[in-house]
Amino acid sequence: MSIYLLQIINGIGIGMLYFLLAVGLSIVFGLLRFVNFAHGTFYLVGAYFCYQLNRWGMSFWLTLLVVPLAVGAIGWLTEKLLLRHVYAKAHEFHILVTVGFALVVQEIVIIIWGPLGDSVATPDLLSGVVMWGSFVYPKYRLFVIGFTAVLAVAIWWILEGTRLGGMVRAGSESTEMVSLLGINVFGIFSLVFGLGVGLAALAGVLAAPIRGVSPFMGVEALAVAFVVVVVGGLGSFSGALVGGLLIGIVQSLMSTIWPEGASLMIYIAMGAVLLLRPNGLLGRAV
Amino acid sequence: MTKASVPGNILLEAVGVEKHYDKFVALGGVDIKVRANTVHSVIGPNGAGKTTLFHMLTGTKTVSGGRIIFDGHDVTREPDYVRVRRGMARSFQVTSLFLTLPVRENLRLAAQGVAPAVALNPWKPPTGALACSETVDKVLGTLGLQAYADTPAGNLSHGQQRRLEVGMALAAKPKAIFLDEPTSGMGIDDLEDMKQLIRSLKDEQTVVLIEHNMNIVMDISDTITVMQQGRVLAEGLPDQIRNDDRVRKAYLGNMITGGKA
Amino acid sequence: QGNNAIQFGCPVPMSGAFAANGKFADLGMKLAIEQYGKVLNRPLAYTLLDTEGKPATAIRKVQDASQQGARFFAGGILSSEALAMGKEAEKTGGVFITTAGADEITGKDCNSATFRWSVPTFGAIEQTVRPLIEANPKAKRWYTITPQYVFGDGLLTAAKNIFKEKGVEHVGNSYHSLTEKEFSGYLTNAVAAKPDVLLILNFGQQCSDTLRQAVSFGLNKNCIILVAWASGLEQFESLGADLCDGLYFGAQYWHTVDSTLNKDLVKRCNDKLKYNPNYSLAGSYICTKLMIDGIIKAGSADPKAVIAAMEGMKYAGLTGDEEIRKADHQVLKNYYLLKGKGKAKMKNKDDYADVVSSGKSFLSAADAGCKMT
Amino acid sequence: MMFKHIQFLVAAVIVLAMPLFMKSGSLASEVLIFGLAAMGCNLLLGYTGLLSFGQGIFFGLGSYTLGIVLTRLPIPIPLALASAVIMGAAGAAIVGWVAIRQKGTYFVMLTLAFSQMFYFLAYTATGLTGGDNGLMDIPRHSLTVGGQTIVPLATPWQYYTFVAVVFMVVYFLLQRVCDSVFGRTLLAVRDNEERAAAVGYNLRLLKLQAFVISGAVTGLAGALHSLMTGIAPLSNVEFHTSEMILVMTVIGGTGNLLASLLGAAFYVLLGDWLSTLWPRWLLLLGVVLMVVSLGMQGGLWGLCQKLIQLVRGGKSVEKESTTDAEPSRSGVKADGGHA
Amino acid sequence: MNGASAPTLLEVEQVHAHYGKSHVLQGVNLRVADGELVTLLGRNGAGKTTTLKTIAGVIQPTQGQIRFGTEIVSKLATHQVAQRGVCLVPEHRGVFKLLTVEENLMLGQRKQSKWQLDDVYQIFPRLKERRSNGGGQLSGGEQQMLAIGRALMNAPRLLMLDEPVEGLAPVIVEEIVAQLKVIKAAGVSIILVEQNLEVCTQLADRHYIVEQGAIVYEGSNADFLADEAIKDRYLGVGMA
Ligand SMILES: Nc1ncnc2c1ncn2[C@@H]1O[C@H](COP(=O)(O)OP(=O)(O)OP(=O)(O)O)[C@@H](O)[C@H]1O
Ligand SMILES: Nc1ncnc2c1ncn2[C@@H]1O[C@H](COP(=O)(O)OP(=O)(O)OP(=O)(O)O)[C@@H](O)[C@H]1O
Ligand SMILES: CC(C)C[C@H](N)C(=O)O
Ligand SMILES: [Mg+2]
Ligand SMILES: [Mg+2]
Repeated sequence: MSIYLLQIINGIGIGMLYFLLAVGLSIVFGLLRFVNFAHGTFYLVGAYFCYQLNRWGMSFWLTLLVVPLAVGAIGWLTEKLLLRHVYAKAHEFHILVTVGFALVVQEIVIIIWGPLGDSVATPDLLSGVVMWGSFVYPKYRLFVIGFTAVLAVAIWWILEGTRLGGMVRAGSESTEMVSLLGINVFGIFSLVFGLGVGLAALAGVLAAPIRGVSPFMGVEALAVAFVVVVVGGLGSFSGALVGGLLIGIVQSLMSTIWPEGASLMIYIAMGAVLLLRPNGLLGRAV
Repeated sequence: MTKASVPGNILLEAVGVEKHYDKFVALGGVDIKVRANTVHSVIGPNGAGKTTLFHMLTGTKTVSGGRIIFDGHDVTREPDYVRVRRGMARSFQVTSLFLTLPVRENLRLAAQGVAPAVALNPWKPPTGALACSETVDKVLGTLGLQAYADTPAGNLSHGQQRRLEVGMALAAKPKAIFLDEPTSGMGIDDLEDMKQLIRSLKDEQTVVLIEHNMNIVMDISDTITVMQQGRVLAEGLPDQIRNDDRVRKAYLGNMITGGKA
Repeated sequence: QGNNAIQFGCPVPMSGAFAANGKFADLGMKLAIEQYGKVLNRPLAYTLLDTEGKPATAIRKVQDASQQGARFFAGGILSSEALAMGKEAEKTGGVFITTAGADEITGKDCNSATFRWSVPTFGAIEQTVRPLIEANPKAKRWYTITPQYVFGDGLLTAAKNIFKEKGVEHVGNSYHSLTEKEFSGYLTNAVAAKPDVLLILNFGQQCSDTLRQAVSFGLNKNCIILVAWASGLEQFESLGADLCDGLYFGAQYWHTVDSTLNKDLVKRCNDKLKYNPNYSLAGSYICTKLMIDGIIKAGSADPKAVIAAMEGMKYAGLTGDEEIRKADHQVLKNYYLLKGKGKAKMKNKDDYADVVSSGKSFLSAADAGCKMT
Repeated sequence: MMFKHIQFLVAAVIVLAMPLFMKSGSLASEVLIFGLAAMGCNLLLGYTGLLSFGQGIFFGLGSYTLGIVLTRLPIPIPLALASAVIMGAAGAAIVGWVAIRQKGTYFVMLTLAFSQMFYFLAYTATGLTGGDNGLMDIPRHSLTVGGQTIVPLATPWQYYTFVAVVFMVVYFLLQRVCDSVFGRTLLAVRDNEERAAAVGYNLRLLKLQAFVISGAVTGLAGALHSLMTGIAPLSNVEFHTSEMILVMTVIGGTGNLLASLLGAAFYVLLGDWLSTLWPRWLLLLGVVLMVVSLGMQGGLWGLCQKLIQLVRGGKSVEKESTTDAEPSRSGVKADGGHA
Repeated sequence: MNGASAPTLLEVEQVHAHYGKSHVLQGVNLRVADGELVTLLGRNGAGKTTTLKTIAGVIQPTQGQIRFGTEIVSKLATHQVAQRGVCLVPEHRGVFKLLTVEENLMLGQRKQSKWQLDDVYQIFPRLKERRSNGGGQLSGGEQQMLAIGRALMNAPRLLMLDEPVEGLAPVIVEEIVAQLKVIKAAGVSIILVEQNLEVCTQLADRHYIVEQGAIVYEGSNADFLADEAIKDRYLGVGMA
């Protein structure tokens, strides 16, 4: 099998993880019109929770469920207690408060778990690799692809299939008008924010066995998530998916074609997309 | 109103102007001739395409087809800020102001817009000639907003904002001034003033007016164009329009609500 | 500590990706300073300077510190900041000693004020790649993964030379940026190249990420993996024993090294901190110690004199006998090749690896390209 | 306008006072240098409503230019600075020209993409930038005329004096720009682009010019910084630099230049001080950021205004409403934020 | 029908409100009975909109209290007030640009409302044609229709309309007037802010006139029509 084919498959593997990471940001970002520079932080927290619970002997499968819920709850609270109070202010304040929050959490993580990273064991069921001819690929990464695919469908339903989506989009235009219709906007914002960061946490859990945990994984994740969201289109679910896959594949292919420029290429791609399709590949005008 | 009989030369001409939003046809080929120093009203049911037509004429949005000639130039492809230099100015149906800036500054900026080159001057402060004081004060007067000259526009009441909206167009001292429902949201007491104001404009300017207020339209218009479904339904003098059955059916109804409507 | 104290500075990244190294470096200097307490009956004092891993910040803090009288600096984990601070030290007439990797530090960018304790890339490769090739004559195909900066390039060049000399085939190399976190792409390349040995030339967190992902790709099963410059104990901790089982690591320092000074350090460390010293801690400790010894030997805290005293100094170091080469201020010391072992075989919690071999190899100052002025 | 003069005096006082209170000339210089950078950012954010994450690009361009010029050519420092200014402006012209096609969040992201792009460019173009090591050995010769040293730059405090002069000059110029027709028109663009275009302004040109000026100032700041440290490191083009400059600007308060100096001073000094207190100082910094964004409308400057109001019954505040981003902005604007 | 006899639905007592420092409402008193339609007249800037916003809970009164039915609502959050059936159609219409016409309507939808999607489409066929348009792409008039339609679906007990026929074509105005009559007949109380006197006098039971943030006149429709002086003084319709 040609190396490029391998890289494309691998790219899909990476991309699905990016998608999961970014989709939460995209929802919060596009619908609440809120620039959440703390998104990566919840990915970080998710990973560390998973790590800690594993050490306490909880099975990986359980953490897959527990951690997103826990972190989602934290996000829900954060929104209620913190972020809510800057919505009315201009974007720059959104950035300031979330950057601050991200710093605080990151340092707390360092205080609790130390500045050194650590590994998280792959669940035995998924350790090892599959081989077809020359093609070698970790079982676990295949699982991630499948799992996120299923998840994607679920998320899509929540966003498009339920009334929630509409409410939040409306709320992002004018909270006043929405509440004039008797809807508790802020309740919804908290909810959606919780959902968004819960997904980030889930991405963290899934990534932990691949990359281990480190206090700075949040920052790195954020950068990627932004690229994906922007390439795909703000607030667009399918955009996050396409964007994630695109970036994943570009990155993977580049590591064969021109390793030195792999990272550079990602941002060139992003710039190009934004110039050709101003609202991202699948974004609606905001 | 006697002016109406004196046919001024054509200042603005639109030929077969079309506007498509995706599949939806907002304008399906509109022809309109506006004579200099007249008040030319555009009326029609909601959604007929009046505002869209304005967008086309003033360059706020680009046409999908047709040609627009203003003051002897083909301006079809020119962006709005260029057309302003040719002497077009407009007010928006949905109020659009510099909300954090004081009323005076709003008007100054509008006045300055005709010579936008100076706006790039990073050295001279907007004092002396650049303050455009006399224009601004004149407009403030006509609008009766002197009291609010230093209030941020965002803190005005709706009606006050509507008036400023018109002022923004006046401040540019244009050849042709496009007013999109200038009286919407205005108090009854202001209506008469606004009516006089618009009428007085045509001595120096040409007014293109979208208005739902029939007693204004019928009183001050020299020509009325009635639109429906993105096309011109009828055009003529106020009396002709008032008595045109199609127009009655499509738009006027039996005017039980008289006055403002 | 009054103003007559001898001021030391510990410019290391306390925040950012190398915070771990900084944290231990700080403790290392602390140990040394406390151990001596007073010299030339002047108290010793030191300030921790957070470089945030950024050269510019590093320099500014060094400038601040020197304006407050600090002259002796030991730190600089990353090549970039180390190089920069070395130059600043020379400008402001101080002394700077580091454990960073870039060859330039004691190579073409060497200067009178800068010393380096760690073995440069040449030695690191000589003491890891060469013995491994000799031990596995059948392993003919090597694949390398290299971070794109002087440190990585240094290692790569050195490795290539040995490949050529030994006639082993370099079946491919993947460069990656210093911000890279996702190595599966490069590993896919590696897998496709069917190497007998995977040589990993990056450092710290990135190195750990590469290893984790390499293992998940099953590379540890069907080929030998060698990390040329591991960050020592802390890296094993962050990888976990099982992952390291059977992998090879090059190391500047290992806490089981059998030397009097090291035994002494291990004891102090365990007394004070209840754990074994790691590379960052030991490095910072010895660097500080060298300067203090220099001060004592010179009988003065005047940087010029101290430098003179340190030049050519021979002493019993952490890795056995060590020497500060006058020509380029490079410390001549051992480098170690370790082999990881599984949890099962560990005798105690830090017994992650066995020392396979060790030795000194250095280019001559001239070949290293150092022209001291 | 009286109020403006007072601000200028305040700035002068700060500049003169720092040597008295601070031990390190380098730290003091850094305050002013980032003060400049923040002002450049403020011109975009506070006056034009452009939230740019690309300031690091211009800062970096400045440092690299100065570095390359001084390490390769025997030209006097003022010339080197000038070239840095030009490069900063040029870079801004390019970035701006592309970025201003976008609005709102997409604009932000585009600048962000650019800053990453430049980072990797600089990182890959080792020959020019020295890659990860950065450019080293940048000389800082005192200014001489015919062998006669007129402006010594050897010691940190001597260098501070130089920076201080440059700072005050640039501050004066920028203030002039902000009060100019141009500056006032920018405010209009910030408020309502549709209307600004409708009354006849070419938004592209206005925004581009704002970008160029901002880039020039930021480039200068970058150059001064490299001159201070003697290196042009990769970290200067990092995304983090952009973020830092932006944060300083916002903390200080948008729509007022003096605010940016306050913001920079606050951020730099606070950071420096905290980092000596506790290795985990970033935590404290984070808390401060949150408090500022929650507590202070319009950042530190907003705070000062409140105080001024208390002192002299809000007299000055009326004037400020022209330049101050805040009053009833969020309250009335239909798009964006949450009414 | 004369509201005076019917039980009181809304009672506004001595309400004051501020925008920052400017004291806009200076003690407004008014009451609306079940099924009654009262208008709020007054010059630009008199405080009509502010009054409505204060009742809806968008602006917290700085003094005084507002009773709706049996409870005090002046301290409640906007959405809580709305849930009790107080429904404001703001003068800027508050159409959501990011949502389609239908999404806009469905957002207001409540099961217990007498008006459901189809009913609204019946009232405003134009909306049905543009159902999948973005709200931002509607003409001014269409936006107004949408806003009113949405309010109806929101199960109003008290409907507050801020200049509802502003910018509407005469035919539509008539249509809306007719609809308001129906709505009123359905037992919904209405507060109407409107500059168009004909419309007001056709619909209203009683009129209030606001001047500088206080009620300066209250009278039944009949009295009001009779009293030219009042109109002159406060509304300046004399010359019209
Ligand atoms: N951006 C757009 N996309 C799609 N359709 C649009 C857009 N803008 C306007 N329309 C449609 O074009 C038609 C004409 O709109 P326009 O605003 O010109 O009506 P109008 O004559 O001004 O009505 P009114 O008197 O109510 O203001 C309307 O049906 C409207 O829905
Ligand atoms: N957001 C605001 N901030 C400060 N003052 C305001 C604000 N909105 C309105 N005002 C002031 O409050 C007063 C009343 O405003 P309001 O909108 O209630 O008047 P109105 O009666 O609705 O006028 P209109 O008929 O023009 O809508 C006006 O003088 C206006 O200037
Ligand atoms: C500590 C060193 C061995 C590695 C480090 N990354 C450097 O740049 O030098
Ligand atoms: Mg219209
Ligand atoms: Mg009103």
